[in-house]
Amino acid sequence: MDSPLIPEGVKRCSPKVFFFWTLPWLGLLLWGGLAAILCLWKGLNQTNMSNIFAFALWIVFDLGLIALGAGAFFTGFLTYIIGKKELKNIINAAVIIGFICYSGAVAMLGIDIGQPLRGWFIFWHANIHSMLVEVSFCITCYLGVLAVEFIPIILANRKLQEVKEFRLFGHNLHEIMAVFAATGTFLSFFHQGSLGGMFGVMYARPFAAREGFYIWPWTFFLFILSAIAVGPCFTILCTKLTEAISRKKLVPDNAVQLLAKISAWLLSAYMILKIADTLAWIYGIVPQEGLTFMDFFKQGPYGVWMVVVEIIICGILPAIILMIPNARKQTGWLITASLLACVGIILNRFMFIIVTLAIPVMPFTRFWSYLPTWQEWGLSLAIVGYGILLFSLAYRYLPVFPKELELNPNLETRTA
Amino acid sequence: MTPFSFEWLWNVEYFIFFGFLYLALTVIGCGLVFAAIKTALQLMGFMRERHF
Amino acid sequence: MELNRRNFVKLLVGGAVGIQLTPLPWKLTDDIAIWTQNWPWVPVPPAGAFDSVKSVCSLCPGGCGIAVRKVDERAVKIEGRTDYPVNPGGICPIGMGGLQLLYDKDIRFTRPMKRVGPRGAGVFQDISWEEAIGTLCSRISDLRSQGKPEALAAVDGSYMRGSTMSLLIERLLKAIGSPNYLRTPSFEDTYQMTSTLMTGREGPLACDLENSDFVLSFGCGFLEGWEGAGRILNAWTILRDKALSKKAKVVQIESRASNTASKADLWVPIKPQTEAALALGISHVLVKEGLYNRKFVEEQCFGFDDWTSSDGKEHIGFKTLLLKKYGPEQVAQITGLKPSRIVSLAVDFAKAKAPVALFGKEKGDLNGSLYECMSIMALNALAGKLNQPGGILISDPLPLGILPDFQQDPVALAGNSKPRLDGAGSPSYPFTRSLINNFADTVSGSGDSPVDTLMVFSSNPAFTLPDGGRFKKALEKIPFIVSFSPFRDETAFMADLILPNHTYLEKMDDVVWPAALQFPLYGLSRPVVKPLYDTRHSGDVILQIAKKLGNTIGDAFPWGAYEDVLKIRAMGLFKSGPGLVHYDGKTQTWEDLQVKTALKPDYKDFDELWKTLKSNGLWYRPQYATGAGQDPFKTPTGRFEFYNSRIEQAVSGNTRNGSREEILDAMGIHVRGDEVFMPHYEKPAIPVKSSDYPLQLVPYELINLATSWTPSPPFLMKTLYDNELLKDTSFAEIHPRTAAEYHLKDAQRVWIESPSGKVNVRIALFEGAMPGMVYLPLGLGHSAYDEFLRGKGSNPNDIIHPSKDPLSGMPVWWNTPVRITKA
Amino acid sequence: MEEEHVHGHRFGMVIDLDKCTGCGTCMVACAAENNVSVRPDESDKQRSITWMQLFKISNGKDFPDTEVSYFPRPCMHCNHHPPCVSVCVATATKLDFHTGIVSQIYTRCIGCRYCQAACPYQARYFNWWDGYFPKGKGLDRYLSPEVSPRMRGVVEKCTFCHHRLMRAKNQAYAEDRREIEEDEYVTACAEACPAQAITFGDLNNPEHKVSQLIKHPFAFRLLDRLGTEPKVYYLSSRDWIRRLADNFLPGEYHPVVNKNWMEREWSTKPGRDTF
Repeated sequence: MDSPLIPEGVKRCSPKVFFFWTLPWLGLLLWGGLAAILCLWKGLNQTNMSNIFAFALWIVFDLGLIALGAGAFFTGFLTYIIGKKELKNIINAAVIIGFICYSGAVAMLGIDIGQPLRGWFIFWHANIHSMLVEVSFCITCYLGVLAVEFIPIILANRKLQEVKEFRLFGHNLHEIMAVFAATGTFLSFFHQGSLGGMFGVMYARPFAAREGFYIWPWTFFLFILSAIAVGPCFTILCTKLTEAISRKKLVPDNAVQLLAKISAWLLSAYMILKIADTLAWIYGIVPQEGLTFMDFFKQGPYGVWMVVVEIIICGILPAIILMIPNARKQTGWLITASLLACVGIILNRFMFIIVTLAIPVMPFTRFWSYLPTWQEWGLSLAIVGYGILLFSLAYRYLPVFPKELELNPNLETRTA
Repeated sequence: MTPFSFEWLWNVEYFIFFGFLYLALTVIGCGLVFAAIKTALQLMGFMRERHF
Repeated sequence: MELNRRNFVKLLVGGAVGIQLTPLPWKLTDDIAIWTQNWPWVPVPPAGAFDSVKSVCSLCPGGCGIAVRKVDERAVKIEGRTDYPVNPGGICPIGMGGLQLLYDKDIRFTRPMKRVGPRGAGVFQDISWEEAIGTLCSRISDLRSQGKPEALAAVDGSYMRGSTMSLLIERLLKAIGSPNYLRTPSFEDTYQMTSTLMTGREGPLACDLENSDFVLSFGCGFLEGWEGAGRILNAWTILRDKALSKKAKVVQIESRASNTASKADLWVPIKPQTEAALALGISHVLVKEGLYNRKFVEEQCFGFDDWTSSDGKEHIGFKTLLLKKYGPEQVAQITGLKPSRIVSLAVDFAKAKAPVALFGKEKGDLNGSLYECMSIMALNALAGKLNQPGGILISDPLPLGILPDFQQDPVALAGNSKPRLDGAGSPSYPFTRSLINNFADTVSGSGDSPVDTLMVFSSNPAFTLPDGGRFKKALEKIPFIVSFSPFRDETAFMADLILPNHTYLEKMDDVVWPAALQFPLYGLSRPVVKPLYDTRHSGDVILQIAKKLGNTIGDAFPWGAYEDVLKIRAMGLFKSGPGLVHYDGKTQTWEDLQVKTALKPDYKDFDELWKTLKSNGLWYRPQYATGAGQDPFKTPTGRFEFYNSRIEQAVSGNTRNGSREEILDAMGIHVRGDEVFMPHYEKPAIPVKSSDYPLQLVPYELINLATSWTPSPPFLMKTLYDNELLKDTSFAEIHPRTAAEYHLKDAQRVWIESPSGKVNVRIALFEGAMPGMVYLPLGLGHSAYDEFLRGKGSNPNDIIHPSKDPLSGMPVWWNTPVRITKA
Repeated sequence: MEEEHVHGHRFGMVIDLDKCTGCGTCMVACAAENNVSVRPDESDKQRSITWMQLFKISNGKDFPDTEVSYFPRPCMHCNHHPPCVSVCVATATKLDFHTGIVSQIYTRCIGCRYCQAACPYQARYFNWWDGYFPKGKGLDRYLSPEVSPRMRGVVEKCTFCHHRLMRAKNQAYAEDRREIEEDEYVTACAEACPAQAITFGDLNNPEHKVSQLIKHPFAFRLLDRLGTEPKVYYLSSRDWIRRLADNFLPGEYHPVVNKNWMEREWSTKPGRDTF
């Protein structure tokens, strides 16, 4: 019944099946919606955040999303600026994923602040020395850019194409996509960095504090690098997942392989710098403040193992896998590696947020533990639900994967 | 954000920061306007649309 | 164009876009933000004219000067007075939070009420003052007409004996014809007995801490609120300054690493209840090494050396007693100290120029042990430091005006001749004026309550008495209870009639000689704000009751208002000699103890004194004017008595009631012979530890928690740590090793069980706790008041299993055998 | 901006830990002075608001050598590049270069809590709830008009009783004076302390007691090594306390050994150690 909306000639599951598929995600959205209303109405006492854990699950989710969403701007950058034509086949997916991540992140931030209705003070009364201001500005602007990049994809919908105005507008936007890609790249570069800066500049928190270059602590650059290294991995994961679910090939291998190769190199570069930075921190800043690396892990569940997992298992290992052509050509390895990389970056963000706050700085203060409430989980998972929902809709009604037809000819002919 | 909010300072930091910000916004804005105008012109037939 | 779907959509989209171009969205965003900045439910304190009213705090015996900052008619902050000789600017946390006791409506009675719900539920119904007073009066008249006025009893918790309120309450009972005037026990009682027995002087405890250079504290919680923080903490600071320059030392003798113990220069942990032994042990060393003050002992003391009485009977002297029974090794056995430590303490004490040995458990809100107090007093005497700089100053009570005598009618005479229900003053407890714990036992012991009507004034015995809930049981038996408490406290909840008093910030009342202050001082609080509700000053209410009862009772109270009575009292001060009603905040009132300089009063006549007293709340006679009361001791022997003739008389004067053995047993005294009449160490009546109850419960007090009859201001809950109170559970401090013995982990829920009952608490591991002891904080576990205090923590008083203190008969609350079981 | 230095006044505090008895009057005075509301459950220490907070510390030794002490902790009003100021997104907290006081504008704060994350002293408190003032209970009747009660969702902290400075200044101006005297401006906690453990004054004014006290060899600051330059100083004669004030690598901590000074007057630790 919704067949007129479905792109020319491709096969999609029946509306009924699609409806049932959306139910669980709608459920998550409902849960999150309830949580959001509670938090806005009763205040943040609905969460388990505290004066010790000023940042908590939501911020971890935000930073994770933004890091993983980096695939969008970077793929865009490669496609339109560097001119990697083969990536045109995956750019749409990348953009949509980016849009999902960023819109989700911004929505969460809106709930996370104590006075959402004053949120715009960040812009109006901006304190330009605050990394968080840089983040806010860039994220909002970049969300705009993503929207702009998303528009032509939406307008490419079969029904909308019939409207001349839309067709033309979409087409014209698409023609100058390079401009937006460039702006997006610029903006992303800064907010990804500033997110890292946010923690590096907390010089009174030895666990996060980092030296830096001019006003930017090294974390600034590490976050950019890690984001552009792992972003593509996430894009790959998503497409592979879609392929798995829709049981057909959607993206030509050369595109995926190219992305994989690039992030292999970037990941390796990141790892080298990350290790250097960690060492510099352990032997530079930490002792300066009268601490040893091990002191950080005296109390609580956190331990050195986290660092090991982050750097070796979720960093070096995937880098090597992706580096070896034969390895990354095998879907199994490719997915494993991408998955590890994504886990690694989230672990990295987790440590910078939660562990930093959990470790007491004053020697006589004690370690506090933190567990999220159902409200916090609800809102976080709602973003996941929202993402899956939006991507499914896009996949169903928009020509997200240009090569879908020619990659699955026999399949399509059967269901014309 | 603007010279009208009172914590605004006429110093180099502000120029750099907001300079870049407004540059980005302008670029985005111009892009959209360009696309819009072009579409309009094509619709009115002042401009030939490439068929594809 | 017709309105089809397409156009409609166009319209919507166009509209949406269009509105963005108007200022509307921006204006809205701004307005919403402004709204969040002025949320209607966020209170906006009304501004007004600022003012500061001087008064005196009467929340504890400390009697600090307070200045209340006001905005128009609202009191907004309590601050310490710098022009008050007790506390130079500082006050304690409880006094600082006092405004909540005034304004938190839910912890107060706002008008007279009668009980409608079951006892303890706190369900009352408003009534008029006329009805309230009428009900009480008719009740009293009935008792009198039935010829049993003694069935009326009163509990009085006002901190100072001799405060005007106490006088009126006692007077009312006397006029009606009941001897049953009861007071809640305080350390002052123990001290006054000690002082009366050994020196014959009845003045309150006065010690010259500021000038002392060696403070040997037998468990005084200086930093836990001992005798009122305002002055004591200031004295403490002076001692700290001296300590840094090695000019003073504070030694804290206590079983637990309390604040005082930690901050003192030396902490001497000894087994609880063995302080007397240690004091005598130190005395032993002084005597043995000849470090004591020979001159003083020979010229002014009685019973030091062995002596022969007029009947030719040989008596051993205090000296012999000390040498025989209290050698360092023997004392080490009892206290668990090293003999060397006992010797070194003695030497330090003797070497000091102005040493003082002090008694008083924790805050001093509760009584101490008489023989222990006497032993420590004896130590001061041996060092010859009574009435010396830095020492304990023996004095007479404030020379307040005495109320005229009055006629008692036959009913009253008959009633007053009946024996007291608590047996205070009887042969068994010859020196004690009130024994509320005995009272409780008598009431709950006898078939139907000998008390028909009980009046409760400024006290909350149902919560504060360390009696394992005995008084609460007694209350249940008493047919009619009248509470004069301003607060909705546990005892008031048991009452049938509520005649609420003003809170301390709404009334004029006196503070008679702040606890332990060196020099005589009379404080007068004033109404800082007009009474908020329909409450009445209990002083006035008593006058009204008397008037209503009429006849001799009415005649006994010829005054129009309570203020008139206060005026009579003040007149006494005026007549007693020169004094001051102003303090400049600079001169050290406690200096120059030696030189007695003449004092020129800063008031012309009584009217000026009275006017200033009411506005400035202060009359005092600084130390330099008092000098160290040099007049002789007023004991039967005219000397300081190591061998106490009064006890001797009390015991031998009463042989007809049975053998001396029986008498001594009745008095709870275990030693025999001359030792009975001298300071000595009494073994605990009930075994400290047994197989059933292997541990020992020691209640302790926190300076930031009210343990007396007033509620703790909610602010104080911020100052409690979450290993003192977590949600609704309080904690028992025990040593990690003891915890390990019973396989208890930190913060684990347990039952602490004594023969009297059990409480549910959590475990707090504390290295500073003496192994084998269980420490519970007093002041938590209220079942009354409001959400800030109700149901928060447990009250150790509920499980304290009190034995009787020898001779005084007062409750021994610092030693209860307990066991811990996992909950 | 951070490069700029505090000139004019530099108000600061010296807290003598030997004198501090841990009574908590400072906490109560602070809450009462600054309209901090009390919630029914204040035992949730992660969320209860105490601008002035007493940290209880112990020397960790076993009975009978145990010793406890207290660290009263107001806002440190860091003098150099306060960690919280530069991170605040909405310019809601500022270092006043004329007084050295770190301010907090509640109506400007959006509650992002970045400042809390940046502050190593746990000196900043978020309003997780609206103030607790039930209708008709009367808890709002003692609120001071000099300090505005905060709304839910914003961060608050010790302001060195800034309104008292205003009060003193107005007084001075009324009397046609330009400068205020040392005793005219004192924070509520310093004023209330019954042990006079807290001294408050202008660190830039050599006349003021504080600027003399901080020269004392027993003087130290919390987490000095981080370089936040707190304007709150502590005094303690106890080594174990001074060691707890900062992080030290083995061998880094040096007890106060200023022989001449001590021979003149002091011992490393009074009393206790001389027994």
